[in-house]
Amino acid sequence: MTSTSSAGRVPAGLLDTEAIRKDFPVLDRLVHDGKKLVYLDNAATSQKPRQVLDTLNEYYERHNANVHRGVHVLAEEATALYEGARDKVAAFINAPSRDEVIFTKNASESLNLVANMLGWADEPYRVDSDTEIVITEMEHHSNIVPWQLLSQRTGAKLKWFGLTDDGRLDLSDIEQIITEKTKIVSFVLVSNILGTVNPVEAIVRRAQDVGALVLIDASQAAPHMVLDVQALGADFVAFTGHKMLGPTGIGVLWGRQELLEDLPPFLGGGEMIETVSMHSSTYAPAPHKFEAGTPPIAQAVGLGAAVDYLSAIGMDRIAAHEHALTEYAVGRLLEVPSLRIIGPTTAEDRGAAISFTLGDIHPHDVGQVLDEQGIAVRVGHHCARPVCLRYGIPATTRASFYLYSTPAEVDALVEGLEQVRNFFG
Amino acid sequence: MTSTSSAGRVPAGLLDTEAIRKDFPVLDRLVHDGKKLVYLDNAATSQKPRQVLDTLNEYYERHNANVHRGVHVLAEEATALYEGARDKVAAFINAPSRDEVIFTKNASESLNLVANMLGWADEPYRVDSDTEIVITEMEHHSNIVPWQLLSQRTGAKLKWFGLTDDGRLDLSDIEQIITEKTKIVSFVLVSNILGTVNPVEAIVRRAQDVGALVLIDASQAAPHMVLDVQALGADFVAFTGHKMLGPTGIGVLWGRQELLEDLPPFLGGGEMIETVSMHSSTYAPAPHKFEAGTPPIAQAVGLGAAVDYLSAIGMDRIAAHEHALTEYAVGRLLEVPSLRIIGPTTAEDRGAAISFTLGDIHPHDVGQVLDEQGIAVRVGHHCARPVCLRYGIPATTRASFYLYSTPAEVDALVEGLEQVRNFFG
Amino acid sequence: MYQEVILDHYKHPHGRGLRDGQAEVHHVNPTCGDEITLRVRMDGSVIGDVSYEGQGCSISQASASVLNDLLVGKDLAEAQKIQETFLELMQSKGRIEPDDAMEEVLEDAVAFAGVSKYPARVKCALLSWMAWKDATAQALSEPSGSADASGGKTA
Amino acid sequence: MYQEVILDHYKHPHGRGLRDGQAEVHHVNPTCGDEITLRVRMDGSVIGDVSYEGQGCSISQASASVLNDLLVGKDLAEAQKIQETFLELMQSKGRIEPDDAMEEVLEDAVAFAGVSKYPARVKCALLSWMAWKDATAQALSEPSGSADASGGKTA
Ligand SMILES: Cc1ncc(COP(=O)(O)O)c(C=O)c1O
Ligand SMILES: Cc1ncc(COP(=O)(O)O)c(C=O)c1O
Repeated sequence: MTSTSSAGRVPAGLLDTEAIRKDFPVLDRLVHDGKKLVYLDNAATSQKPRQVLDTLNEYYERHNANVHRGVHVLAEEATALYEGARDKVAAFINAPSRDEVIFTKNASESLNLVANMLGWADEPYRVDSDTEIVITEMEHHSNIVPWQLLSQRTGAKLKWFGLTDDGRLDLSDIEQIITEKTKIVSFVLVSNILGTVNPVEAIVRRAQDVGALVLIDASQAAPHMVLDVQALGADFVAFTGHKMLGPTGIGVLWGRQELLEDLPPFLGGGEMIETVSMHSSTYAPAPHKFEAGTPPIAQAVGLGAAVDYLSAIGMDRIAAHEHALTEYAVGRLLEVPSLRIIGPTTAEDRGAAISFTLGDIHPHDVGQVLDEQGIAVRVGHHCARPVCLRYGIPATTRASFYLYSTPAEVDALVEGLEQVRNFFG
Repeated sequence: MTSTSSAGRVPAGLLDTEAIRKDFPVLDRLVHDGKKLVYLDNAATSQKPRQVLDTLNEYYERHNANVHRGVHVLAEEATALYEGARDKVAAFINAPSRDEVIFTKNASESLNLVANMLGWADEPYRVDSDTEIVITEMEHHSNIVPWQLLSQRTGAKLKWFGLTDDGRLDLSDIEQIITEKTKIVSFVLVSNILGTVNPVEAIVRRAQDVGALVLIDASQAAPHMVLDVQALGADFVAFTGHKMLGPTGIGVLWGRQELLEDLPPFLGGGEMIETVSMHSSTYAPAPHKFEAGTPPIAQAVGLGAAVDYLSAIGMDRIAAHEHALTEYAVGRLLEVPSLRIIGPTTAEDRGAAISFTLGDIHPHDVGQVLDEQGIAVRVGHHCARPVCLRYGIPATTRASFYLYSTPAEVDALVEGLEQVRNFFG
Repeated sequence: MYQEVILDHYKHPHGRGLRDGQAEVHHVNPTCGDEITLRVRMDGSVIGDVSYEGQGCSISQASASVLNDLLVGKDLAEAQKIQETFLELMQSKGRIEPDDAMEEVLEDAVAFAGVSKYPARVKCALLSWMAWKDATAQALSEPSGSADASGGKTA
Repeated sequence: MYQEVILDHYKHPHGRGLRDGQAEVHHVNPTCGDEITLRVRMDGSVIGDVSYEGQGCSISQASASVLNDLLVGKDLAEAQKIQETFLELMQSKGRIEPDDAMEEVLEDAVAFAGVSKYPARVKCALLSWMAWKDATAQALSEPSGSADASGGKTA
C-alpha cells in the first residue's frame, strides 16, 4: 500500500485521498491479524464519512420525533430536517421541484414502485396485455424481476436490448424493440457489473417518439457523477442512499410531477392520505402520496448529509478522480496474465466497477485469497446473472472504486492477484 | 417535574426510571428557553438509548458492507450482524423459526406486504371478488388503506367491526362479519388512539373456524408487552422498530413458515431470487423472498440492540410500569375539569396511550400551549380518523408513555392542562 | 404565538356564519382535521361578503375572522395584494419582522407573524385564505367554473 | 482455509463425471452460481456410485471429490452418519476442533473445518452433500419419487 505504482504512471486528476480517508473511520480497520483493509467493494455499498454518522447521532440525540403531525418542538425539528433532506436531494439531482423527490427504502423499492404504479394506472399509462415493457440484458435483478412480475400479472410482453461482445448495449434493433406498444423503457445508466455507461439520449429519444415512459436506474451513477434529471430527459430516476455515502435503508425515486399526480399510489397507510373514512380515502399530493407510514427519517437526514459531503468535494471532481483511477486500474489489470475484463476495456463511457475473470480460477477462490490479504472485492453474479449467462461465465470478480480509493490500492489488488495465481497455478 | 404528585398516590410497580433515563440522551434536552423536555409522544415514536446508537456507530465504523454475497471480512461480519438481529427478533417474539421473521421498512410496509401477497396468491388464499376482508373501525390508516386498495383492485368486499361507546370493539355481530367468505381478518392488538387492548382469542377462534387468515398489527404492542406470536395464534404479525427503541427505517413482518412458502413475492429484485434469467426467475426461500434489494442493514442491527435492551429490563416489568403509570394518569386526568377520555377510562386491557378532549378547546391549541411548557404530546386524528368520526370529534390530544416515563411527567401534564384551560378559558 | 389579538378574534369571530354568495368551497387541513366552508359574494369587482363556517383551532378560526375584517369591501386587486402579503408573512419561517408598511396592509393580521415560526400551524393560519382564493377564482369563472385539471402525457 | 488436502482434491478430483444412477439432481448455490449435477446408484443398501459434474470454486469441487471418496461403497446408514457429521462440522462456525473420533469418520473431510468459519463458503462445501442427500432420497423412493410438496392451509 505504501509503494508507488510499479507501473510507474501516477494518474493525474486525483483527489486528495489522504485528507478524505480521514473522514472514513472504517478505512483504518485492520483485518486478518493486522492487515490494512483495502476496500474495493464500493459498487456493493460505500463506506460512510464521520459527517454522516455525526448527523445521524445528532438527529437521534437531540431531534428524534415522528414527522409531519406534531406541534411540539421535536416534531417540528424532525420534520424540518426530514424535509430539508428532500430539498438537498432535489438540488443534488437538479429536480425542477422538491415535491418530485420520493424517499423509499432502497433503489429496489423505487423500481418496484414504478412497476406497480403502471400496473394499476389508468390510460394512457396502464401496462396491460396489449402493451410492452422494455429493459436490457445488463440490468440489475432489481430492474428485471419487478418487470417480470408485472409482465406475469398483466400479460404485457417483456422485451430487452442485448449486449455486444465488448459489454455495451446493442441498440441496432432499437426500432423493433421500442415500438408503439411500448409503455415503459427501464434501463441502467451505469452497469454495476460491466461498468458500462449507457447512451441515454438515443434511448430516451426513441421512447419519446413512441410515447413510452422512461425509467432510469441511476444506482451506480448518483454516487459517482453529476446527475441532472432534467438533462437526462427521463420520466423517473431511481437510486439508493447506501452506495453514495448515506445510511442503509434509504432510496430515492424522482418522478415528473404531472406523472406523480396522475399515477395511483403504491403502499397505503399513514402519511400518504388526505382524508380517510372506512368507506374510502383520498390521497395526499406527491411526494407524500408515495411515502406510506413513518418514513426512514434519520436515514433521509443522513442522506442529506452525504449529499452535502459529495457536493462540497464536487461531483465533477469525484468523476474525474474515478476516471483517472479506472484508467490506471484497467491498464494494470490487463497486465495480469490470463485476466479477462468482462465489460469495456477502456475507461471511456465507463464507471469505476471492473469485473474480470482470472483463467479458470473460480471467483470465490480469487475473492477469498484476496480477502486473506485484506483486499475486499465482490465475487459472484453481482445481481446481474443474465450478464454472466451472456458471456458464458459462472461469475466474476469485481473491484470497484470510490472517491477515497487510491492508486496504491489498485497496486495492492494487482499484487494480490499474483498471489492468487501462484496459489492456484 | 420535581414536585411529588399532588394526588398523593405514588403508584407501585414502577421501574427505576432515574437509571433508565440516563441511557436516553434526548431526555436531557431543554426546549423553549431552558424548559426540560417532557416527552409524552411515545406512541408516535420512542426515543433511542445510547446502547442502540452505539451499535449503529459500531456497525458503520467497523463492519459496514453489503450482506449475503461477500467473501470478505466486512461482508461476513455485516451478514452475521444482520442475520444475528433476525435471531434476536425471532427470540423476542417467540417465533418458531428465525426464517419466519421478515425485515421491512416499517409496519406499514409489513401490512401492505400481506395485502399484496393475498391479492396475487393462488387458492386457497387468493382475495378476489367472491371474498371478503375484515378489519375494524379502530385501525391505524396503515391497516385500513392497504385493504381499501386491495378491495378496489380485486373487488373483494371490505367489512369491519364497529366500536362501543367506551372505546372497545363491538364483537356482538362477529358471526355476520367474519363468514365463510372471509379470507383475511386484520386487526390491531393495541389501538394507538384509544389505548384499547383487543381480545385476540375471540377473533382468532372465529377466523380459524371459517378458515380465514389472521394478521395482527402489533405496532403498539411489541414495544410495551410480552409479544408471543405462538400464543397469539395469528398467521401474520406486523410491527415497527422506531416505536420500540429501534432506529427509523425498520419494520418486521412475522408469518407462519408454510404460508411464506406458499405465498407469492411482493417486491422483486436482488437478494430475493434464487436464479434469474431474462425469461424467468425463481425465488429464494423466506425470509429472503420478501426482502428485495439491500435491506435496512444497520437498522436491523440497531433493532437487535433495542430488543436486547428491552429484554434486559424485561417486557413484563415494562408492562407493569406502564400499567401503573397509566392507572395513575387516568386517575389524574379525570380530575381535570371538562376533560373527556376517548377510549377506556380504566387501566384494564389498556395500553399507555391516552387520548382526550378538553372542553371545546381545539387539540392543536392544547398541544401548542403544552409545548410552550416543554411538554410534547401529539394532537390530531393520530392516523385513525374513523375513530374521530365515530366519536364525533375532529381530533384528540394524546399523551403516551414508555418505560422512561414518570409520575412527575404525568403531574407536569396535568398542571400544563390547567394552564391551557386558564389560557383559553 | 398566541397574541391577544388572535385570542380576541378566536373568542369573538367576525362575520362568522354562511350567507349568500356566488361560490362555496370546503377546505380541509388533512394533518389536523381543521375544516372550513367558505362563500364569496362579489359585487362587481368588490368583495361583497366572505361568509364562513368551520371547526378548528384558535389560529384557523381567528385567521378567518381577520380575513373577513380585511377583505370585505375591498376591491379585488387590493384584496389579492393583501392575501399575497399575508402568504409571504406566513411562509417567512419567522424571518419577517412586520414593518409599518406591512402593518398598514395587514392590520390585525400582523399578529400572525409569530405563527410563521411553527410550520405545523402555518397551514391552520392559511386555511381560510386558501379557501377564499379558491372560492374567488370560482366566483369569477362562473358559470363554467371548471379549470382543466387533467393534463399529463398522452402515449 | 485452503488446506493442502482441499487443493489436492480440487486439482485432482476423484470420481468426477456422470455415470449411471437411479436418480439425478441439479443443485445451485444461488448466491454464487456454483452448480452441481449429481447421480446416485444404490446397490441394495450400499452406495454403489456417486457421480457428478459441476462448476464452482475449489471448496465446492473439492468437497464433491471428498464425498465420492467417503461415501461410495458405504452402507446407507453409515453414509448418512458421515453426512450428518460433516453437516455438524460445517455448521459449527469454527467452534468444533475435530477430534480423533471425528477424524475417523470424516477422514480427508476434516480439512474443511476451517471453512466453517466463513458462512459464505459453507454453502459451497455443502452443495454436493445436499445434492447427494436429495438424490439418495429420490433413488430410494423410486419409482414414485414425488414427495407431497403442496401443504398449506385450506380455507
Ligand atoms: C397501530 C399502528 N399501526 C401501524 C402503524 C404504522 O407504523 P409505521 O408508521 O412505522 O409504518 C402505527 C404507527 O404509526 C400504529 O400505531
Ligand atoms: C445498478 C443497480 N440497480 C439497483 C440496485 C439495487 O439497489 P438496492 O439494493 O439498494 O435496492 C443496485 C445495487 O445493488 C445496482 O447496482
